[in-house]
Amino acid sequence: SKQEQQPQQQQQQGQQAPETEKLKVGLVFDVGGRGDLSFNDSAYAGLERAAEDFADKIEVEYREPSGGGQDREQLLRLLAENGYDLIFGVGFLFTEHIQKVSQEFPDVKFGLIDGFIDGLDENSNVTCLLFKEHEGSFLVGAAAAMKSKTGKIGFVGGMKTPLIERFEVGYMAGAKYVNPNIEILSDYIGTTGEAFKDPVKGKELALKQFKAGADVVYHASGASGVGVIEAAAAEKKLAIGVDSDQSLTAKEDQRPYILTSMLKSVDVSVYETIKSLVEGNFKGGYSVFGLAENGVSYAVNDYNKELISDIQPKLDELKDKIIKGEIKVPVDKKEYQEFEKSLFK
Amino acid sequence: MDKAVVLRGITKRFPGIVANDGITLEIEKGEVHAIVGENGAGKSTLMKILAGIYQPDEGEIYIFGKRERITSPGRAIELKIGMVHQHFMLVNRFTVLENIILGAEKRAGMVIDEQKCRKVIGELLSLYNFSLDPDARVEEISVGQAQRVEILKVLYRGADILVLDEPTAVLAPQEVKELFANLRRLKEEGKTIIFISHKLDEVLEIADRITVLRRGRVVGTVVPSRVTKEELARMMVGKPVFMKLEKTPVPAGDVLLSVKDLVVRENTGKPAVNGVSLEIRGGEIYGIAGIEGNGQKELAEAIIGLRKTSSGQVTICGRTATGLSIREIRDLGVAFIPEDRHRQGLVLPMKVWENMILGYHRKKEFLKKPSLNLKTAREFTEKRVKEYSVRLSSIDQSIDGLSGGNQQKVILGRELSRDPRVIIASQPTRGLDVGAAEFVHEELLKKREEGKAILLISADLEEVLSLSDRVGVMYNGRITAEFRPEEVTPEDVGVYMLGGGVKAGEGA
Amino acid sequence: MKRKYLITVMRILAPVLAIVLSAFISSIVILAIGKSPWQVFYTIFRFSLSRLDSVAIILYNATPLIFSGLAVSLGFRMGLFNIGVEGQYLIGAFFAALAGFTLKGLPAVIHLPLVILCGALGGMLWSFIPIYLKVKRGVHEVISTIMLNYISYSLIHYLIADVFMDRTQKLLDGLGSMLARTPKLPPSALMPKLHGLLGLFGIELPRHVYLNWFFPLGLLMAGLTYYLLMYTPFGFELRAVGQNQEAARTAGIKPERVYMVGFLLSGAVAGLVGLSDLLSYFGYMDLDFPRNYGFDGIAVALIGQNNPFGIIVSAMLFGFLKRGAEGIQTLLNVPMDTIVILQAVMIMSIVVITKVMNDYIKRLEKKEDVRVCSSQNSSLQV
Amino acid sequence: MFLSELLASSLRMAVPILLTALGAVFTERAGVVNIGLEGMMIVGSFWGALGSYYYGPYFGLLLAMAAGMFLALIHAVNTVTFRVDQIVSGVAINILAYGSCRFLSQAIFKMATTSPHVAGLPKIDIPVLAGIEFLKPLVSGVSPIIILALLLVPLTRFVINRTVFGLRLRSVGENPLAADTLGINVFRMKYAGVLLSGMLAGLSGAYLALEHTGMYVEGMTQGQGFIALAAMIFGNWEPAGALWAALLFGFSEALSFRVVEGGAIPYQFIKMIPYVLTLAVLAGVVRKSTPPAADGIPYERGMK
Ligand SMILES: Nc1ncnc2c1ncn2[C@@H]1O[C@H](COP(=O)(O)OP(=O)(O)OP(=O)(O)O)[C@@H](O)[C@H]1O
Ligand SMILES: Nc1ncnc2c1ncn2[C@@H]1O[C@H](COP(=O)(O)OP(=O)(O)OP(=O)(O)O)[C@@H](O)[C@H]1O
Ligand SMILES: [Mg+2]
Ligand SMILES: [Mg+2]
Repeated sequence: SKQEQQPQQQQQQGQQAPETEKLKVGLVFDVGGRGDLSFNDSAYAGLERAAEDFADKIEVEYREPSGGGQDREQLLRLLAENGYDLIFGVGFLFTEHIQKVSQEFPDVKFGLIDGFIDGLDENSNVTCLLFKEHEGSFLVGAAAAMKSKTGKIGFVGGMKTPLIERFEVGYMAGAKYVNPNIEILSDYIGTTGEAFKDPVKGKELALKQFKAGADVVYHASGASGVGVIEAAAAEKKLAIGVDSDQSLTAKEDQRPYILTSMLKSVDVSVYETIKSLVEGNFKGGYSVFGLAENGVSYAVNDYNKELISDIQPKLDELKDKIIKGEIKVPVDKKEYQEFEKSLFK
Repeated sequence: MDKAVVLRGITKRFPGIVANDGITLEIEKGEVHAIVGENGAGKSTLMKILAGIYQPDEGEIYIFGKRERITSPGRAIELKIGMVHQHFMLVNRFTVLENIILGAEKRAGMVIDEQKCRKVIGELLSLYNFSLDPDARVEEISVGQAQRVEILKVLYRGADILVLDEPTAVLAPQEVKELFANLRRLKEEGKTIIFISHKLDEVLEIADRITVLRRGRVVGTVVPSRVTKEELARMMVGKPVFMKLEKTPVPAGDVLLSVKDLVVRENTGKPAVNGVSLEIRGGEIYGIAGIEGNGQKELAEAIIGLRKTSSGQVTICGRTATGLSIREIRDLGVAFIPEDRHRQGLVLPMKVWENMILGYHRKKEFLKKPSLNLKTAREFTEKRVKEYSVRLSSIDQSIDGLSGGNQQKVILGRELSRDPRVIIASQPTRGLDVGAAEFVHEELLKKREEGKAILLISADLEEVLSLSDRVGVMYNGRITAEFRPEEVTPEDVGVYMLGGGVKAGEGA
Repeated sequence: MKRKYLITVMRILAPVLAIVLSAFISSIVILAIGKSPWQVFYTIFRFSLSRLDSVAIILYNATPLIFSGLAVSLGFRMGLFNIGVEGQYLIGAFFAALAGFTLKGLPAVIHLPLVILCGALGGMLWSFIPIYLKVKRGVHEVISTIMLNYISYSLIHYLIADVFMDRTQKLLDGLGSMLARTPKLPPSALMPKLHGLLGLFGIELPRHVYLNWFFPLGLLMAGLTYYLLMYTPFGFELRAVGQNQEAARTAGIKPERVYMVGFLLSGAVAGLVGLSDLLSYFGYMDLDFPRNYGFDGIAVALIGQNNPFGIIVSAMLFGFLKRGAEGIQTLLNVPMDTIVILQAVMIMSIVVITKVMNDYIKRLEKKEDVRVCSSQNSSLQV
Repeated sequence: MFLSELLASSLRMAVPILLTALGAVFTERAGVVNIGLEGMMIVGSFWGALGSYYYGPYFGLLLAMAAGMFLALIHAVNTVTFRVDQIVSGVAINILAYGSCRFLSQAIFKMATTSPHVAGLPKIDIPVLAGIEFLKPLVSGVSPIIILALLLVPLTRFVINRTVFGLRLRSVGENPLAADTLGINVFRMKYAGVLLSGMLAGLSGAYLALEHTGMYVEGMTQGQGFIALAAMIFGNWEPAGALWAALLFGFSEALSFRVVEGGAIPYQFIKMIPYVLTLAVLAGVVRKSTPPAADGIPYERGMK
């Protein structure tokens, strides 16, 4: 009966808006949804910007999965059924669902952020938007090591998953690269998704790291990072933000203590994908966003300009080397161990 | 002069039953007015209406001549009506003092003025000659003491109309005397007393007038000097009652229950039973007299396996029972009638028939593997209900809708009808009306004739003396004296119950 | 007689009225966000009940909640509060997954039952700890089960992310992210969907519906639970212990033993909660495995008044609310948070209104009873 | 230094649990089980942040307590007046709290899951003690709420045990029928107990948002309402017991932060420490827990 319904609905659509014929773009958030100040918000920013720039050509909608997120697949499917042309799934948890739904709806295009589906090509209706978070983390790791006076830096992750571990190893690699003797404290907040919403524990862990001698702490813990920044301000030490430029959203009196942020331009990737659709050259397959593509970078703004100016040349040099392939940033623990060994050679 | 209480056409209905059916009753100021009636006659219900707990469906109430609507217990207190409930209304975890002052605290601002409360209570205690520790927790005191707490609660509030619902059921003869002395004193003070009891002698002794209820209706009001006990009983039951027990001699059988040097400790480590030994043969009733709280309850519970014994031994039908589970002990053929039916005897929210098979539900006749045999269970229940004339609307009703006496009958029906060899009966007739009590007594005697061994624990000295072949008095965890009932008078036994005199065990 | 008639009508109407009235209260919330209540409810019902896939999805949504509600209710029936169903089903699901992906080459007739059994076993194992601690050490089950829920989260994380993680997942030069998940279960371990069965009756379910044999299994389980509680000696003991532990003990029932067996049963049923998702939808267990069924089960059990059949109905109600939420989010753009508020308001008003109505019916019945009885009584001779 | 920091951290982690557990003591002593405390903490954290954002921290605290009490009022109406099952009502309240905070956050702050940064109360140094170097982490820069929470323990104890209100509150949780026959307004006492619990849970939520983090984050209560319930039971329905239980929990959590990660023990096991330790202590210390006799049972006059 669904097969019957589908064309019916599309017909209706056709009747309703024959002259405007706008493209419909939908986005399904990850749990946490809009307003998480990082990942989801960044995706939403891209969607919004596209909606403004192509106001006459597209209309956009977003959806949020319920508490446990079990209805991700249903939401994707319902959007597809309702005649959406391009649908994003924000986060690698959508991987399997997009794989399934994209096969059910070959005429609908899908954008998958952070997830990898094997065997796609240009003609596929799915594009995977992939980021080299480890490269960006490498740079802020180097920055942390250079700024540290105590020779000790810290990392606070949310829940330990392969993705967050990539932030961690990139950061450690960058720090070791500029100072092989640096000591790195590393903690994770918890073992469930709730760990990304726990500023209380974020703060306590960061405080512990500061008290133990660390003077720069980088976090990859979503909203829990608020606590990390709060701890840095309280201890008058430095914090490094993640995903978006957290200096901009921090409290006035916290800004001096934010060294920089590792930027992951999810917004850019969403925007570019929509743009390609509007311009009629949507391509399936994989879009990779690394330092070279400006998909990841570190933040420089009015608040940290002075703080960071002395190490910027060095950071840019490292960035160059990475882009050129002279430094190969490790992506997981195993590669990191080899990387560390190579440093001491 | 205005009457203290006038009830006119009071009707109260419960599902399936009319508890009070147009009751009209007048109670003079300053009299002791007794209300008697069979179990389930509606006595408690009527009094609860007076105390504001139930609202009557029909009828009017006048207190000292004024028409009143007693919409809440609080209103009853304002009208200076105080009630001592059949099932105590005490907060078990509170101290005696807290229970008494609750709701009428002497205070200093928001804080309880404990000194002042203590003083007032102290005065009451000495005025009425009550021995009570105000700091004892209610869960730790004896039933008789709890009774006094209830009375104190009423007096503390300065009630003018006192309602006592079966106050003597739990008291020893001496305590009853004390209570009556106090009631007379209260009467002299001008207070009005409504007194409910199943013990007709008591009623005849204390009451100025007696009203008899039957099936929710007033049968009549009489003056004690003009009726006999037998007449009163007939009014209650509607047919003549024979209040004489025929005890035929029974040849003694084997020792079925033997207790040796039994010591049972309370949680605090204090011994509650302190070296009790006794033997009961088939065809024998061994009565234990004693004021409640002297270890009778613990003794019974230790025999059935509910309490751990510290030392000593229990043997049932030749088999050591110490260390066995309750179920195993029961499987040896022991029936148990606990003294606290609400706590130990019944599962109140469950249905009557379910309570009737409780504990025996794994017996063959109630099983149709793998499930229960509902049919036989219900048939069994119907039979017992008839036999014990339990007043109910349906065996499918939950048992908490039954009156106190009828609940007790269910327990008796369950425990006595399965041919047990040893019967432990704690207060088996507590709260039963004359007819029912008589039935139970006959039943116990029948079991005796059948050669069962019966341990009868009762605060009702008359009951103990008339049923038992031997009587032991328990005081302070020990059996301090043993008699043959025909050798003694109640007064003699009473001395031992209060700890006086020591008489070495005879016979056993 | 008129009253008797009224009682019957009320009996039937009570739940309907409860839903209508709660919808009315919810309308206030909907008006507050500037939508039309009429349209919202019309959409909820139309979307949920007029589409075949929605109906099937409601049943699918209800499946884990039936098991969860039953598990919680078993605890309540014996007077214990099992907040630990949450942890028990996660551990159960993991055990099932473990049996699924480690055993290979078994035929489905052996493999699938084995996997289900392992699920029950896992739940049982996790319920053994709190009940052992309660019976032997007097540890209050509410504390221990809350603690064990948290412990199970960490344990599952360890088992899935560190020990059994499927590292064969493909990545693009280390990019993208592997799911922290177990290896996939072979088809022999998966639960068939109901499509085949329903096909026989001419009902063709769309492919994307995951309604599977766990749904009828849930119904069966409810029936079994009812039978256990109301007809078996053990169920009798369980209820007796739940309502008066001391009287049960005096009657020779060992409350500790009943607690032990009853709680393990509750745990075993809890172990099945996650299997419908695991064995038909995911086919693997990951860190994102559905949460909260255990907590939802508490509400399901209590709304169903701990009656197995009531639990089926209330689980369906939850499934319906969830599907309806998807509908109004997609079709009417009602945001998720409003829907969450609506659900809370609905639950609350349904229980309040049901309660008020039931009390009213009880009062009516009482009067009815009394009438019948007083006509009998009037023939009594004094 | 390490030790005093550990203790300071323990205290910070214990305070929200303690405040809510004290609230739980009030409601359960009145015989009402309140599983909605988690939700009341949630609204406390949100409304606290909201109030502080617009009118400063004091107003924030007031608003947080009011919000907690509002939810508590709903719970009381449901359970005391309508005698709905207490646990269902609590569960619904938790859902309502989550949904409404998300909704309002979106409407007011234009962000569903976080508020802007907000001010907390001025931190205080405890005179004299703050001079001692060793104690410094414990007694300098302390949130006044921490001190308030600690003071509330003896106060709660006093109120419950020594005042008229406390006696009546307890009687209602133990034997409402007896209380009723003595003319005590059972319903009013139950309402009071529930409302107090909402107030304290709201305050506890506000502590998290204003004092600890400086902003509201959705989900920041992290199930501590449930932990508090456990702490109250652990503490045998007594304020002092709740204090020890909350401290035990806070301590083991602070301890778990300090166990070195990346060593031989997988980090997941370190995360279990607080829960395992609590269980171990409970299993080791045999104490009989005795809930109020009528806890969780709705009261209706004229029922047996
Ligand atoms: N709450 C109730 N619900 C239903 N029925 C009740 C309730 N209370 C009393 N009844 C019924 O009303 C009748 C009168 O009960 P009541 O307690 O007044 O008897 P009573 O005269 O005090 O008996 P007893 O001597 O056994 O205490 C009984 O049949 C009892 O079953
Ligand atoms: N609730 C209980 N309390 C105490 N002992 C019990 C209880 N249930 C069973 N037992 C004991 O354990 C033994 C084995 O248990 P089981 O459940 O098989 O009982 P059963 O009497 O054989 O009944 P059935 O086999 O019909 O269930 C029983 O024979 C009985 O002695
Ligand atoms: Mg009575
Ligand atoms: Mg009686």
